[in-house]
Amino acid sequence: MSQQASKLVIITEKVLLREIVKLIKASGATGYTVTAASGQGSRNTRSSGQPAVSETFSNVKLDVITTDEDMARQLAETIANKYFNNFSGIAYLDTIEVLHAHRL
Amino acid sequence: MSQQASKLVIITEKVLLREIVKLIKASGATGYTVTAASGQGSRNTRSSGQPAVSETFSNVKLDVITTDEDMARQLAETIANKYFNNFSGIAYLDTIEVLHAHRL
Amino acid sequence: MSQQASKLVIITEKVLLREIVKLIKASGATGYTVTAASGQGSRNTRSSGQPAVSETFSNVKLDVITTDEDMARQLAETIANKYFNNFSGIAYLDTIEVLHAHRL
Amino acid sequence: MILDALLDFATRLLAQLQSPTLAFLLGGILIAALGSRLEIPESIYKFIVFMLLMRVGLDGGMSIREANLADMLLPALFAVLIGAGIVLIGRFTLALLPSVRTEDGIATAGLFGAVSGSTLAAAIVVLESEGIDYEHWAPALYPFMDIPALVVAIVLANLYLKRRDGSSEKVRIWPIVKESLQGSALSAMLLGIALGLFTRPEQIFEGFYDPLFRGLLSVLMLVMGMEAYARLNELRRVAHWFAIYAAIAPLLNGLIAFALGYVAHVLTGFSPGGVVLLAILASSSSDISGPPTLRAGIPSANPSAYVGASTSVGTPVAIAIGIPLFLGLSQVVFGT
Amino acid sequence: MILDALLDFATRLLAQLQSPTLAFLLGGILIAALGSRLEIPESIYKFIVFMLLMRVGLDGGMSIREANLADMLLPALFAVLIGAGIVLIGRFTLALLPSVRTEDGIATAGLFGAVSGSTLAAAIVVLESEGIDYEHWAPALYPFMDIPALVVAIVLANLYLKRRDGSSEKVRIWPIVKESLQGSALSAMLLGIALGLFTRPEQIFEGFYDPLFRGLLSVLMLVMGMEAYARLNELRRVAHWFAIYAAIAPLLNGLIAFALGYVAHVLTGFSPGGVVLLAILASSSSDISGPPTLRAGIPSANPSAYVGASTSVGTPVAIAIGIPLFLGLSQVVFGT
Amino acid sequence: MILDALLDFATRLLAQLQSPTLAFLLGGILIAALGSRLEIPESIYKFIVFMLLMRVGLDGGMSIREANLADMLLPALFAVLIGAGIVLIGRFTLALLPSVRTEDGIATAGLFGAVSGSTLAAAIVVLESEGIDYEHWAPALYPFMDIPALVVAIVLANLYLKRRDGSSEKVRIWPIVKESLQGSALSAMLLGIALGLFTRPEQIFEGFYDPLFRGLLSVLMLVMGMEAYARLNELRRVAHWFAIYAAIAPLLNGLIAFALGYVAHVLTGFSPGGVVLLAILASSSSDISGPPTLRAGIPSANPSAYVGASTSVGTPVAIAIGIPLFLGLSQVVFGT
Ligand SMILES: Nc1ncnc2c1ncn2[C@@H]1O[C@H](COP(=O)(O)O)[C@@H](O)[C@H]1O
Ligand SMILES: Nc1ncnc2c1ncn2[C@@H]1O[C@H](COP(=O)(O)O)[C@@H](O)[C@H]1O
Ligand SMILES: Nc1ncnc2c1ncn2[C@@H]1O[C@H](COP(=O)(O)O)[C@@H](O)[C@H]1O
Ligand code: NA
Ligand code: NA
Ligand code: NA
Repeated sequence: MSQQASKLVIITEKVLLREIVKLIKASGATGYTVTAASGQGSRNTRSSGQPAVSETFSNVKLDVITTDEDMARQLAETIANKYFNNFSGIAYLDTIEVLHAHRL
Repeated sequence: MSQQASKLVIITEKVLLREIVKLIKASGATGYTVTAASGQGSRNTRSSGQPAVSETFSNVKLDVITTDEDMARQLAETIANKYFNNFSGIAYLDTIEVLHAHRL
Repeated sequence: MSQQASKLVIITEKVLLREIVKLIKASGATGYTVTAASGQGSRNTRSSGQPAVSETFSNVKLDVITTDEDMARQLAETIANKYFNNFSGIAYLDTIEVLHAHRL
Repeated sequence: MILDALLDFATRLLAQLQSPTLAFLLGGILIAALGSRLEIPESIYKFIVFMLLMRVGLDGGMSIREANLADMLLPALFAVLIGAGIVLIGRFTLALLPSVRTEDGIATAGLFGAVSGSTLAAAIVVLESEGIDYEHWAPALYPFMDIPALVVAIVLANLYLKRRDGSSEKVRIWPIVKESLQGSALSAMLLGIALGLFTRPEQIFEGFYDPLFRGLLSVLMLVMGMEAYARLNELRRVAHWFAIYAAIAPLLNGLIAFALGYVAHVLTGFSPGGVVLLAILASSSSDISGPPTLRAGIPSANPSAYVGASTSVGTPVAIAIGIPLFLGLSQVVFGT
Repeated sequence: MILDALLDFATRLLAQLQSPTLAFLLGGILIAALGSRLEIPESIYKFIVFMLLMRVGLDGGMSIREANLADMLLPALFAVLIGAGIVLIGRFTLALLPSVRTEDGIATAGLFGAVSGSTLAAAIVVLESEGIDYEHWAPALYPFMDIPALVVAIVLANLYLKRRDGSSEKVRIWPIVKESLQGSALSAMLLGIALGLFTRPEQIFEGFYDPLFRGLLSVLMLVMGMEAYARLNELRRVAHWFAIYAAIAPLLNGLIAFALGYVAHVLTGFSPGGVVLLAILASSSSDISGPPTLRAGIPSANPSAYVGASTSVGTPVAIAIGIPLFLGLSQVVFGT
Repeated sequence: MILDALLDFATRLLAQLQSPTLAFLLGGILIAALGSRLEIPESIYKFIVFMLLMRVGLDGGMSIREANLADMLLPALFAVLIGAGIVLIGRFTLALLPSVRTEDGIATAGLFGAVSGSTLAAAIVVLESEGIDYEHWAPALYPFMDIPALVVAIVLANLYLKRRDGSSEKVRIWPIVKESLQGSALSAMLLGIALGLFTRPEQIFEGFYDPLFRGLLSVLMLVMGMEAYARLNELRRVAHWFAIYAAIAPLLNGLIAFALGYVAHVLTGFSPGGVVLLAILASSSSDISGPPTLRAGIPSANPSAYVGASTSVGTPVAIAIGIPLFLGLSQVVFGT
């Protein structure tokens, strides 16, 4: 069932996780994957309410795999417009070949 | 020593980690990398025996980098056939350029 | 602001994190992202001073996104020369399309 | 007399509802339902499970030192029979129901035959609060009931699937047993038993593991409560039979065990407290160690069914109704 | 008399500097400044916060059982007024300063109106060490001050932004209140209150939550100290006014609360210890639960300003100077 | 007399084998060997190390208050000599052996010259269980032995590598010292000492850090045991000499320290318990803080060699044989 697909990656602040997941679900994507991340960029606001010293990961990295590249671009646009003025974040697109998925 | 290579990514349930690592080693891959992940797809069975509320990451993401693309496809096939009927999981392939590796 | 870019990925031992972050900052990269990882390769020295049994993640995965591919290659070279003789590590390059970033 | 007993059970239930053990369980359900973002981190949760089972194990080991091994034989045999029996009963009731996939039913029965370390710890705390004596080696019956239940469930499910699909892989039993024994909960308890039996951990038991026991249990109960609520969704997605089974089985299984325990009481003097503990072992359903074993052994069974049934309904029922019920019954039967 | 009071304050400050609470806070600042790689893991930190607020809540709940509800009315009303008042004061001082962006100033005032669970715990430990009585339900004033402060800050900021930008989204208040109540710190405390009120957790309180209270607080203070140092960098990047506000506001806010508490003392017999606790609630600024609520409610405000101000300066000032100051004041005013 | 001593050592060894400290260590080895999936999470492990070293530090700090600083001079000097001496001995024995890479040998000797906080905690628990007095500031000798050992090892290795490869980078010593002092274990202990010395942590010490000490140590010993087993594989991949060195060095190093401690006893009245503690500091090999420093300082040395040697063999030998040996010796020598 090998299939070309787009992987949209969003790296942003952990506080936004719940909200962004809602946007992903609303976009019609068939799924997403979250990993804990930390990092630095140009903005670097960061305030999850956990102490910085005890909290290792204040960012999240979200992967959304989809065959609908336009939808991925649209989703990135929506997220960036809604949040990236006031929150740290980066969004990029990668091309992959999905070998197996329960639904895509 | 720059070299074109394939990166096979498997995202699946944490309970399968030990078994899948065995399959990777048996495949002849020179290595693998594991990260903790969580996520949602279409199937979403999940039962590592840890309480859902206290467990943040019930998935794992495995990267296998190899110059032998066929082997990567074969490995994905083996894993999917063996587990993806009954477990959550997705497998995809990405093309990368390895710059430095102790062995590939 | 969609833009072709390179993503340099470094997977290496956790003990090196602080030093490698310094090299990344010195390289002129605009940012980086770290995730916790574990894994096996051909070398597999590992000694963060945490007990192996209680420590799940002894590697780190660093992503550096940049539009300057040469700089990325140069950075990988610097890191590999400085550390990969004595430490576990792998470095690879991926091509992505950045959709939104505060600075690149 | 019956009326007295009923009244006594009602009083006990009410008192039990105010006991920290149950109160924290219900509190967990409540705050999860109210959408609280309170979180007991995974590492804390794992450590608490270790602390509780190590304490139970140490206590068991130290008391086995002075116990008459012969006294343990009959209860251990009964534990095996109960574990296997619960699964057989489930196989021929739940698993035969129309909207229930057979393998899901068997797996669920397996989980209810298996034992929950947290429910066991809760029962011990209640027994000790009420000042009821019991054989301190009784918790060591855990593996004798747990492992046979999981083995029987996996064997039955594979027999069924083999017959249905005509495949012919043989089920090997030793790996299932090993997998169970190596699980974190059981191996903590067994290590505790060994340390209690062969070394001198009295000081550390009395100065560390025992004093923290009740408090840590309250935190664990909170987690179990939040968990029960979180898993309700999964349970809603499967046939209602699972919820019904999960509400009845803990009490029925416990009563069967109580009866067998009574036999042991008559034959070998097994104490009333021991009988109650045996009933609660049977009443409990595994939430931690059972699921991974079942997923590996019956991969096609739907974990939403069996985990949902056990965690969302089975465990709260065993703790909230089972514990006061078997205590009340013991008072009626043994008059203490 | 004034001299006596000053002398007493100085002695108390010195003694306080040697108290474990403050000593660990300063120790944390020190080792962070020296570059130590000591780390209290996030999961431990979260669990400690849970343990402290559960203990405070249980204690509060058990004492509300015997309390006269009418006694709580006036202090609760004052708590609301103080929480809202602190933000209003900040709105018309800090937020109007030239180099301060208005929304940053309002957000900072919001955080200083809100309450810190750790400072509250520190105050309780000091009161109990000094043997000063207080209404054990007084910590339950926490949400009555915390939530109004956050709500008022978010409303004021959005009014301002709306006027400036002409946008017209309406601010809804209930989501802010819900978000606050569901936060991990507040929901642990409220659960504790409910459990203390409706169940019988005495044994577990005395055997687990209470004995661990001071020790765990010392660890938390260490974290707060390391944190204060780590956040200094952020604070340095914003206008100096934030640091100045953060140094003054805890004392001023506390004094206002002390005055209102005194009124309650005269009118309804609110105890001197209760007055001190009210002052410290006001003096404290939220480090854990406030920031996420503010980020969601005033997304354009710069968290480096308000988190830096609260964590790096506000909390150390409230603990190191506020606590001995209000204790000393209470001695002068109430003569105890 | 000799026979009596041997008998006494044998008895003590047997008793020690049943002591919780050693029992949990062996238990850890056992369950790891049996493939148990029991896991003490990393965050718990880190917190336990903090708790133990904070307790040791507080105790040390409080006793330094009343100590005569002059009494500490000679033991501190000897600690430095021992730390450096152990590495020198290793340099001219282990590191010269045919199948041993010189830098691996030096790094291993460095780790055995350095100190293990967990072994130190274990020794303290045993001393206190046996009611043997010791200078409570003696644990503060830790850095005096640890840092010189690491510095000497790194300097020696770099001298060797420079000579071999003709490179000419200079080794700077201050960064190594700083790196050591900033490590999590040492900085927790030093902070504890400072807090014990300058503040009044008695209440928190007696109500929290001290009562949890033994219990937490038992959990840490379990981790060390599991770890010892897990690292055996690494040790198997390097020359056998490392295992042999690791079995002998803890005892030899301890005996040398015992002898120097005896000199201090004669000259300045260093207590028998202090002598035993000095011997055990020397006997211990660093498992936590040493390895990262060595990896940074001697990057080409193979960590499988030195970490494997220390964790799999050195630490179990120091705890299981070293502690009863030096206690027995003290009884023979000092007659107590
Ligand atoms: N050039 C980059 N390479 C990799 N990750 C980046 C880069 N820039 C930003 N990030 C990630 O995106 C987050 C937000 O970036 P920013 O909004 O620029 O502060 C950072 O914390 C990093 O995790
Ligand atoms: N479209 C997707 N994008 C990103 N990750 C996905 C996607 N679909 C599935 N996954 C990941 O793969 C896991 C299993 O998916 P599934 O088998 O569909 O339940 C999920 O828990 C996600 O972590
Ligand atoms: N072929 C591979 N595929 C994926 N990850 C690898 C591979 N080889 C090495 N790695 C990662 O890089 C780390 C260091 O590899 P090495 O230096 O070969 O021991 C390993 O621990 C893995 O996390
Ligand atoms: Na059962
Ligand atoms: Na306040
Ligand atoms: Na040593």
